Amino acid sequence: MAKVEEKKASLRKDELKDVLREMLLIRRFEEKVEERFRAGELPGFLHVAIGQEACAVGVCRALGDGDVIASTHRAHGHTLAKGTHPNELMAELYGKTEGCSHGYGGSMHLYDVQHGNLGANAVVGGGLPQITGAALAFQLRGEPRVAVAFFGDGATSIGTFHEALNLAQLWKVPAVFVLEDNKWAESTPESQHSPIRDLSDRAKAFGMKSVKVDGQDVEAVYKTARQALEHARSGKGPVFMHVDCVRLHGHYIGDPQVYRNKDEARELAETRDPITLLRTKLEVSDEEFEEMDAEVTEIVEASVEFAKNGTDPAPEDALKNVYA
Amino acid sequence: MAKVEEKKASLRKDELKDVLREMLLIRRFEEKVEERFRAGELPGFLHVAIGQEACAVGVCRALGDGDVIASTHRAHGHTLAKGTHPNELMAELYGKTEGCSHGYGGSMHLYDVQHGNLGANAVVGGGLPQITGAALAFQLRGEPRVAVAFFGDGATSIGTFHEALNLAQLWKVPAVFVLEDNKWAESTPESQHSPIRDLSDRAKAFGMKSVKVDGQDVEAVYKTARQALEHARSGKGPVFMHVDCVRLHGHYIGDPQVYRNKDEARELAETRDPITLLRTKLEVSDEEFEEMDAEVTEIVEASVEFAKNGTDPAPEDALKNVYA
Amino acid sequence: MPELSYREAVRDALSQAMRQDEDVFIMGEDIAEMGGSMGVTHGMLEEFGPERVRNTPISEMALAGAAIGAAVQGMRPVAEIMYEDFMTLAAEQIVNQAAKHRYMSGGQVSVPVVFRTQGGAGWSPGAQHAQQLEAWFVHVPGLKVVFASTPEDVRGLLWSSIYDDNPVVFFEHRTLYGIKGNVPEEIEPIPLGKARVHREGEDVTVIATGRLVHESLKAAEEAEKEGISVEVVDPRTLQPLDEEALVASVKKTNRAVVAHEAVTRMGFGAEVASVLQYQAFDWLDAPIERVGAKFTPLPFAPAMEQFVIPHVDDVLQAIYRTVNRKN
Amino acid sequence: MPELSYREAVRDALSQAMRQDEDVFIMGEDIAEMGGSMGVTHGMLEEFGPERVRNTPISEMALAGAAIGAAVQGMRPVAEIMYEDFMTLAAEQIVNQAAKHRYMSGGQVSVPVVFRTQGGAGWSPGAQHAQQLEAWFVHVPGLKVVFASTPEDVRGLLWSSIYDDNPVVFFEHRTLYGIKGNVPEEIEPIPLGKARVHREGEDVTVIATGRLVHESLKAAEEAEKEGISVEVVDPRTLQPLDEEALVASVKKTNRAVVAHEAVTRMGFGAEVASVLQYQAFDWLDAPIERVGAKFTPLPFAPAMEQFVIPHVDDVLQAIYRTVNRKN
Ligand SMILES: Cc1ncc(C[n+]2csc(CCOP(=O)(O)OP(=O)(O)O)c2C)c(N)n1
Ligand SMILES: Cc1ncc(C[n+]2csc(CCOP(=O)(O)OP(=O)(O)O)c2C)c(N)n1
Ligand SMILES: [Mg+2]
Ligand SMILES: [Mg+2]
Repeated sequence: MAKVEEKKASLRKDELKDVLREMLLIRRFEEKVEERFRAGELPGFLHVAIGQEACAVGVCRALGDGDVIASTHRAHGHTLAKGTHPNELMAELYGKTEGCSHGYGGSMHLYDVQHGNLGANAVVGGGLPQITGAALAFQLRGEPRVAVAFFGDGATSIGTFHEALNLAQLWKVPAVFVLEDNKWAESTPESQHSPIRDLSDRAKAFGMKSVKVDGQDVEAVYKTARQALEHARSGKGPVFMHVDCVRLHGHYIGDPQVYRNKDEARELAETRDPITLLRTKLEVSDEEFEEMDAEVTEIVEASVEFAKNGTDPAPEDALKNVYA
Repeated sequence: MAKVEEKKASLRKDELKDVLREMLLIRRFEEKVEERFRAGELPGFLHVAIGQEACAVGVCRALGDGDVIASTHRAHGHTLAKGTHPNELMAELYGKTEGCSHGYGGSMHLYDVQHGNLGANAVVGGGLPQITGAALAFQLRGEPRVAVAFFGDGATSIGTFHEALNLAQLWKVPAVFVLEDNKWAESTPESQHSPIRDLSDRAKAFGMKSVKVDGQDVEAVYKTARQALEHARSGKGPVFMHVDCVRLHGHYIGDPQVYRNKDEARELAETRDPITLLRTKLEVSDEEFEEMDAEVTEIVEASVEFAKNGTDPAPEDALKNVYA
Repeated sequence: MPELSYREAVRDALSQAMRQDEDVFIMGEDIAEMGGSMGVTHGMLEEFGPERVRNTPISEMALAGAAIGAAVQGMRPVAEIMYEDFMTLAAEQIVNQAAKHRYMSGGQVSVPVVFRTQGGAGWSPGAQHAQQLEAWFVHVPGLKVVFASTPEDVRGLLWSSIYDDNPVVFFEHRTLYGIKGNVPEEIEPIPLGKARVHREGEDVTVIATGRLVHESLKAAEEAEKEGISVEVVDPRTLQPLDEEALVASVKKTNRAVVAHEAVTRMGFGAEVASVLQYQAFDWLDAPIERVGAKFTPLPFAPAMEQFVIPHVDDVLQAIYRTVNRKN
Repeated sequence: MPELSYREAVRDALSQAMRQDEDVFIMGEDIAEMGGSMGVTHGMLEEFGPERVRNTPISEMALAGAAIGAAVQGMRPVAEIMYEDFMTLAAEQIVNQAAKHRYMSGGQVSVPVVFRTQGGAGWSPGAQHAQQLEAWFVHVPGLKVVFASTPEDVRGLLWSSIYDDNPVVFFEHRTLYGIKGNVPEEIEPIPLGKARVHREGEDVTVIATGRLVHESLKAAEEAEKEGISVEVVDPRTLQPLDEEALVASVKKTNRAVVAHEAVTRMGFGAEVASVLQYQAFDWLDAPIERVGAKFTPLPFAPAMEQFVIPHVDDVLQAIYRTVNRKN
């Protein structure tokens, strides 16, 4: 197997600051998306990942250059963390040709193949078998690459999940399956959609190696992801990575969350915000944080400008790209 | 919950003789089916369950009157054990109106709703969610009935299996899922279709109670089934019943089994035949056995007579029964 | 006559059936507290409780299958598949199981289940949240297929579907939930298999389903201004199909346009056109026009999306083409 | 010219592609030691090994999806779905994923995957092992759909499908595996989207697919005896459809019969009839006849089964009806 530069086991303080900055960028980006959606500027159906930034950033930081991901309906964070420029992401949300899917995809169908993002998926579980297949291709070609699927707790009930993980383990392909367990599937709490209280047990049906991590602790996510990737890359088979995380906002933008105790979300925001947690850990001063915030906010504002100045596809462009 | 007559925990010797007789009837029936298929008399696609009689008989003996089953492509044994007369089964295999599906179904679609057989299924895993649904109906109506699904080791890879069992456990419906683990899915040995060596682990993904039993020991199957049914019936939730069994013949009639070591099947026939095992245990004399054999053989022969003398459906009967 | 929205009309049919009949219950993803992704079942949890308004896990196959299993036991479940696109996940159970049990058993069982689903473009949901797949189910013997376009129809047809002893695939359209219309005080069951003539006319018959019924009615008004008299017919039930009504209308007008939102190729309009050209061959003065989505997945950007799906003007142009055709 | 059976022709295309190209591999249930349920891949395990002739678990969705994932990485997998009926299980991946990735990504990826499947009645497999579902996939933009009827065609079309950069759903017919025919020494790729005129004629065009091509050829011979000259055309590729060839033929003969084994209602013939009545309206001297299975699931008993599916005589009767029609 060819050599690949494995990421180091842990991050230096300056790197962690960069991680903080990246999470903050995602947060501000998502907040801006909410704002622009409410202002009626964004078409379609949008889901933000506010509260789950540490999972996206922790995992994607640990990826090697040739590694690929498949994302979900809640894809903005993964997409930014995997290297898509905010301009291109925002342009996509505005349906512009400069967007990362050139206006064909939208929020639930973000692609950036050059950066290893094989696509967000609006069908729950839809991307999982394809990650098994991408990993199979890497295995067959002897390439030291890993394919990574993100999916939610709700996705662990669907047959696609079972089949894809079973096949991956059977063939020992280099894949990592990242469960973002935010305890909700839309309005349905985990107790109403899963008979088990620890979703790590899902992996037992396949005998798949499983690891669990606090998804609000980005350092821990990074370290765990790194180990999982190493395991997969070294030919030992896929890994089920169970990331315990929180959804601070609604399922979709505009979700009144009638089904949810308001105190729960408030308390989570106070105690489990991954950005606050890292900021505290790194002892980032108010001043430094504000500077950082101003910097990312500017990037986000610029992305809105970029997107608004983007090109609307011609109506008849719709006829392109149906076939290769 | 209304009362139901639970079957007793174990069987008396005379009952066990009856069990032996029933297994032998199924065996002779299946052999006859093979013979008639080879003679070109039977249309369609047939799978016999030679070697697996103890599972069908052990489980079905333990069922209560209102309990229902869903079967698989390998359905003759279950169908006989659930109370369908050999005449009606054989007539179905001959495509006669006297058949248990009136000639509309065939070997892979045996129904006998009056006897609680909700249907064999030619789609692997296809019956499982419906058993969850039947059990849900029993639960909603407060009926003390249990719904039982048979399926093979190969079926544990399909998404339908995962979704159906997950849902059953989540809702704690009175269902028993009987895995007939004969270690083969057509030509594919378990090592090539499952990443785990003990399929009982499949149940862990749902936190479902699981029990394992030697499927060649009909007494053990009966006892285990009885406990599983009691558990389900009493509202404690579904049970995963893992029955370790052997397929002595090919996947389908006519299967040359090029993929299988001939010695394996021979050895299994010598050491693990459930009929021989019970006969030995009960110390049935040659004479008594031959008598029994003659008796069931006559029933089987009569079923062929019955079937051949049956009525062919009129071609235009095909237009009936499409809609209620 | 009370006025209800299409959404309320669906809810009313479900609620009234559940009030009168313990065997009726509903299940689907997020239908309880949230009232479904389209708010259709809003408030029903409070009235009927979680046993009969059952949230399910994300398991389209098992929820469809469980509904089938309960239906075979004599209950009348209504299972909601959140988007038509996810019917692809439930297809095995609906097509191989629900549609065939009665037949394969030689008539021993019936499967009184309804699969409600919805879809539709017009709000940039992207390619995986707006397909119109009704044609698939029309191709499957054993299923009935309904696609209602007004509050009155959706209520009366859903009622009949719940009480039909066969599996019914019941299509709703996302953009119709908000439209309002008068409905009879008491639910009047609308028999499956009866088309509805929305508007009588002499020069051309437009046969439309779902959202396109409304686009066609607008097109008819436009055409009227040019002196073209348009009859608009909604089959409402796609299977069984009221061939008699459609053929009668075309024999009167001698021209036909078939319109739906699904892609034209292999869409339901192909079946209708085939039936009409066969049964009304000598009456047709022009080829039957088909109006449907262009042959692409649904693009995200609004300008492209609107280009792909058919609107009033597409129907109107089709009307012009057919009436301008010399015979 | 060597003679191959249809089965051998499929195997030959797969084997030759695998010999020349490391990126091609096959996967499916029981395709290795057993050579597939129809013996198509017999012997390939020995030549290519278990990495490239991959037995899969019973996981139609994941095997289809894994093939898609490998295809996006530039490989050219050929995934076998054992029976068409099980396409219902793989439908989500084929319809929502394979068909749409290129589009949704704005052209960033291509998905060069082939889904081979087979089905067909005539041997009493019952209702869940013989459906003909090609129409479903014709309705899905982004997919190509092939249905070959002869050894030569199946080999040349499979070759082109493997090397096409789009997802192709490739239908074979169970009862055709044994038929033999001459094939060119070297594989000649047959372009997707080109119909084949099997037999020229003047009085009526029969457009047929799969098994019905052979039934139609026999019917044509019968008709010839009565002095009716029949042209038989096999579209071979259902999507893209060679409309030009079909229309040209009908403009010549002025009469058309469309024949397939799938149920008539909403079958592929509906699309063909719709295209023909539209493009050849002024040339048609009679309504277009559709021949297909009757509207029932497939019954088991041979007498009923044979009654449901179409045969030579059904085509012949359709030919008679159309030529006897006064225009
Ligand atoms: C197959 C399928 N069923 C239903 C939906 C509708 N839906 C979209 S997101 C979602 C909940 C997903 O929950 P989870 O997997 O936990 O992800 P989260 O939203 O929490 O990130 C549902 C039901 C869908 N997109 N796909
Ligand atoms: C969904 C589906 N895929 C494939 C098949 C073809 N098939 C019929 S039986 C079988 C093997 C089943 O194995 P198992 O579940 O272990 O049952 P067994 O035959 O051993 O009794 C297969 C692959 C099928 N019937 N259904
Ligand atoms: Mg979640
Ligand atoms: Mg087995």
